[in-house]
Amino acid sequence: MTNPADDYTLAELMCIVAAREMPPTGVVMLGMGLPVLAGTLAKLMHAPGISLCTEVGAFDWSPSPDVARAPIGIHDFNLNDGAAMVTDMVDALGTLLMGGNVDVGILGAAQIDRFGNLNTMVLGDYRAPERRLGGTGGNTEIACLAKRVLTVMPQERRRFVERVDFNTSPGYIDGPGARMRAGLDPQGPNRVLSTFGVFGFDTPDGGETGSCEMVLEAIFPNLDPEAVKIETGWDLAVAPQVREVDPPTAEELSLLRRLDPYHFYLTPGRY
Amino acid sequence: MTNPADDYTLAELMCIVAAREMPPTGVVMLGMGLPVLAGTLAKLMHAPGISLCTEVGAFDWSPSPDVARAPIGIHDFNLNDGAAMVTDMVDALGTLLMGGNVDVGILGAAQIDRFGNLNTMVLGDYRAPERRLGGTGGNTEIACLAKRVLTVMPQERRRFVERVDFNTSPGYIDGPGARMRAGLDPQGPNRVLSTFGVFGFDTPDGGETGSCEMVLEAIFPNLDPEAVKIETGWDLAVAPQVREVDPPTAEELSLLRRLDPYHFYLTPGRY
Amino acid sequence: MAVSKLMSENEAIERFVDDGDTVYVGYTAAAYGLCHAIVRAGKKGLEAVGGSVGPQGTMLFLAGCADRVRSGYIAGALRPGLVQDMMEDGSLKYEDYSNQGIALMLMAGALGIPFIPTRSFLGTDYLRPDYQDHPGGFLGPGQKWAEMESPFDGQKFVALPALRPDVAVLHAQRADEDGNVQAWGHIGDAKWAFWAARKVIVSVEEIVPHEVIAADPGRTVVPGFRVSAVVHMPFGAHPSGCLGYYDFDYAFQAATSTRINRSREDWQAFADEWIHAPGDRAGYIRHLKEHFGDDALDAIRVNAGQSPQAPVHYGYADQLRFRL
Amino acid sequence: MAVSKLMSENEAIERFVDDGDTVYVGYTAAAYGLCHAIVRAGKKGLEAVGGSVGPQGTMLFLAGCADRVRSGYIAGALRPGLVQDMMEDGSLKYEDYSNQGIALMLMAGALGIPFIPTRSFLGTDYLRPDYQDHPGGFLGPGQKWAEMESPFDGQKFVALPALRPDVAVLHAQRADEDGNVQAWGHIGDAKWAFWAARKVIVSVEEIVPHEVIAADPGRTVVPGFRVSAVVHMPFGAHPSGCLGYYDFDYAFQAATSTRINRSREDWQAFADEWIHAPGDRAGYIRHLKEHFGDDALDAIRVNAGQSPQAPVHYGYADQLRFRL
Repeated sequence: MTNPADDYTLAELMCIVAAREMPPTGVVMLGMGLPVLAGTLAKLMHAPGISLCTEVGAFDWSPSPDVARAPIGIHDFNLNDGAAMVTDMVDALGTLLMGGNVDVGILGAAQIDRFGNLNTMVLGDYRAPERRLGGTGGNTEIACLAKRVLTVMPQERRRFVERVDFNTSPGYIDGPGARMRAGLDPQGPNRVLSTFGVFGFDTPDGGETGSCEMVLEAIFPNLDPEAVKIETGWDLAVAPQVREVDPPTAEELSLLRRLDPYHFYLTPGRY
Repeated sequence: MTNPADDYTLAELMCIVAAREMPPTGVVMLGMGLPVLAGTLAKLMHAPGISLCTEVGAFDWSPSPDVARAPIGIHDFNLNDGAAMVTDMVDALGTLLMGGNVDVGILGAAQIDRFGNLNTMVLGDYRAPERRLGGTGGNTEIACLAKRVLTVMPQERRRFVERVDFNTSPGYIDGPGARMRAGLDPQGPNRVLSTFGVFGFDTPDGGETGSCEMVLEAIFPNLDPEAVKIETGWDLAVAPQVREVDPPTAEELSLLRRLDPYHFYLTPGRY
Repeated sequence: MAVSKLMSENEAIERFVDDGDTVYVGYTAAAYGLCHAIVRAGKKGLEAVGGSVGPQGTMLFLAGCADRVRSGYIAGALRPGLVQDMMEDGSLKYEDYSNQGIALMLMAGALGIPFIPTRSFLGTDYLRPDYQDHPGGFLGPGQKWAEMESPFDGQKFVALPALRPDVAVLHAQRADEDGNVQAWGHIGDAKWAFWAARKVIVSVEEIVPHEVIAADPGRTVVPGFRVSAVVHMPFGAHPSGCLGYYDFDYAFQAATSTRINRSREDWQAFADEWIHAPGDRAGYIRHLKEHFGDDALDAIRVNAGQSPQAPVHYGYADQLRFRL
Repeated sequence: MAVSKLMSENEAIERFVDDGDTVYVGYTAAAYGLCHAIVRAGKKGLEAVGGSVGPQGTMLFLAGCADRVRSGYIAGALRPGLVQDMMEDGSLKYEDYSNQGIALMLMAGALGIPFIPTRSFLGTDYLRPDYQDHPGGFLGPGQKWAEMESPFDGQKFVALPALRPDVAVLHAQRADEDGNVQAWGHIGDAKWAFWAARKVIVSVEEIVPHEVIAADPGRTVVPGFRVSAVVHMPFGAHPSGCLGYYDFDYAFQAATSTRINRSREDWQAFADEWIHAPGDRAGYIRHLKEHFGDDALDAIRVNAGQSPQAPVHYGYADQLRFRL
């Protein structure tokens, strides 16, 4: 590894760590927002063997190394340039995802809770919203049906909550066996990539056993686990050995920034 | 009308009468066998406004006036030449037919009975077949779901039977109300075009009321209703006024023969 | 067949959109020009449906044309503004599904089947009994979905009811006068909207001779006999894009989508300037150039992307050596 | 991705077809060459499935490779012969559906849903209780379909169980070495077989560079990551046709399909001459020319049909004027 870049934001490192989390091969479904940027980075640098797909209908997108931008959302036309197949949403979220072809889903959300459930719907009571959000898009089915889920979310106490206000996108729901009781398959190993660190879940078998709670596994440079706990809305479990995340390499950081030329993704307040 | 051609076979007139039965416009789904020949003739001569479609996935096929042949079955590649859209079987038998877009289905079969039910499956008892047939293809769903059905079948006592050995393709099943009780929509006005004449069904409302039995309405030139009864396996109802079918015109006959250059359709024993 | 379905956007909306209709307003084949025509026509009591309902749908809410939405994602509600306010104060009723949910429901509607099973939604709060009759909704309990088990293996699933919009408004690359539409590129849930809707109104960048359609029938997404009206409307998707013709006008979109959602006054000013005054899409484009300069569209001109390389031939033999 | 899936037909069958597999053998994308390879490999206990099972499937029955069929139409049973005899004497078990039934079941399998509703089959004898456990069948009662009513409107329908063949053998126009397959023309139920089958073996007329695929991704019917093996096999569909490459060899088909179905001796003679002795499809084509003359394929050469006329561009802007 080359000299670490010393001038980077936590959000930048979050995206880079998400890219590093990608398996070397497999079908990856990109959720809305930062997952598109992280997935593009991974495809170009960390995991050229993955097949990037979107719910809009672009399958196995292979951007050229000098692609001018990460797609501006999953509707960006540049997803048609380098795709092996372009089709429709039923093929993407139905045939591809429901059909069992998606190895990894990468998602963002407004809230996440200790069991990895996501909320993209509403803040407060669904029946009397404090604040209504845009909605789930394909987030729900990716969380229900992908074999693994990576979640990319800034570490904020108001977003890392004890219990999501509305579970649009099931992680381990309320603990061991819950996914199977609901009629879903086991899922994992899942990961959460935040602006402070990397989290796994305490289950060896995708939710059958274990506490299924989120566990801090790795932390960003110069951060203390206590800082993570402060920005987490429940008593966060911490792994016995908390690894320190490698800072961005110069290559990672320069490519990430080149892929976001309009600061569409990494403008503070937008993620 | 020009001078009638005086040298023609009853099978040729059957196809010509089927073509004459086509409405001026509407979506027509072509079944296997003679319906393809009759539909092509209609499109080129009697009903240029119809949209010919096949279960294989050719939609709104408009052959050029000098087309070299009627399609050799519904898989003939020439159905891609002149089609407005080509797609797959789910779009054809699902989206198009189940979706309620098919105005007329035109079918053949091994047997037909007094209520217009068809059999494409087996002769004798399904559990101990005398003779097993090829199977129904799309015949079943066209009979279930098209708004109208035209059936093209040679007049033979062994094929016009009191009750089909296996009802693969419901007409009026066992009489008034039967389609609706089964969960199907009303259907009609249906017609049967045989080598002896033209039959309707005694129901004013697609099977809700009336006897729903087949009725001889028109007869081919120089034939006697008694001859039709002899080749019908039940006590055939005959309309008070049995119209005589116009013989083929020279144009109809020459075009029909040009469309079957290999005698694929009109070789005796093949239909 | 031979009857031309070509007409102006204002005529198409007047003839084929009725007050109270359920209108497919998607995201991918975004028919901004047709939605502007709906606003001009002052239609009322519409329901907007789509896997995602894009900013063109927001305009139907803000204009008071649509008071219901059935969707998986509502672009106008992404950030604080009038649409969130309307959903919170009850002036915009909503039934939340997901992108896949609506896409499958449109497919079921197109297929003429009563419902489609999915394993999505299992384990979510969507299915909470106390959420089925929520104050923001309009379908009522029992009509939104049903939890069932497979008669074959007992697999739990959610039955999503078929959705047949009264009318769909879509934008595509090209069509002939008969309404045979050709589109290419990732198409989202629009593919099934073309088949699910009882009436289809499509605006296109180009009207082409039927021969162009017939020369590549595999590119056709819906045959003319399913289409009610075809509108020739260059830049009909602006500020969304049309693959092969122009890209998204993100600058215009970012500016206006925030602004129109900010206050009634801002919305009315936008509607007067960009929807009512121009009268139609041609006027809108003229105003765009007056407002931003003749080079207003340069930023979205396509300068990248590919075209088919290898030949495709729908070839067959017209004379056969046939022996029976 | 970068791993080539290109191999010979004999290797593909050996590696990806197991005794007892349920094998999609359709009609429209008829993989005669791959079926011949199955016969050569002497696979046993296969089940043939397809909306219609064409003459290439007949060979699997006659060779004793397949002893079960789930289909809406069995070409070999159209006229008296061995296949009818096998169905009547119990050596070929069958479950009868319809073209639409199997096509929808493949779609349900591809979608990962437990079943798909249809309003077909209502009012037919297929549903007769005393036919559900018929001696010719193999699924057993309760597994073939279920009559149900919609939870939303009480509409009666038939639930067809999802069908996921273990393997599909298909022929198409072209693919790259990664297995990205492009096909055009009316395609029957093959479209969903590409997605429903757990393993996909495809033979193609041409192997093209990946750039050809990426130049027109809308023409792709299945991405490489769903394909197990790609076989470069010119004339791989003969005596069926391949749109744009050659038409049906009706003469050869009419002669052989009747003959092979007539007697065991006739079948064995055909199999020895046209399947075993040639060793592979290249040998089969050589033998065809030896047997019928060098002009054997002239009769099926394409001399009619169209190609796309108007340009199609997957164009976008690679530099944007962006303001947030």
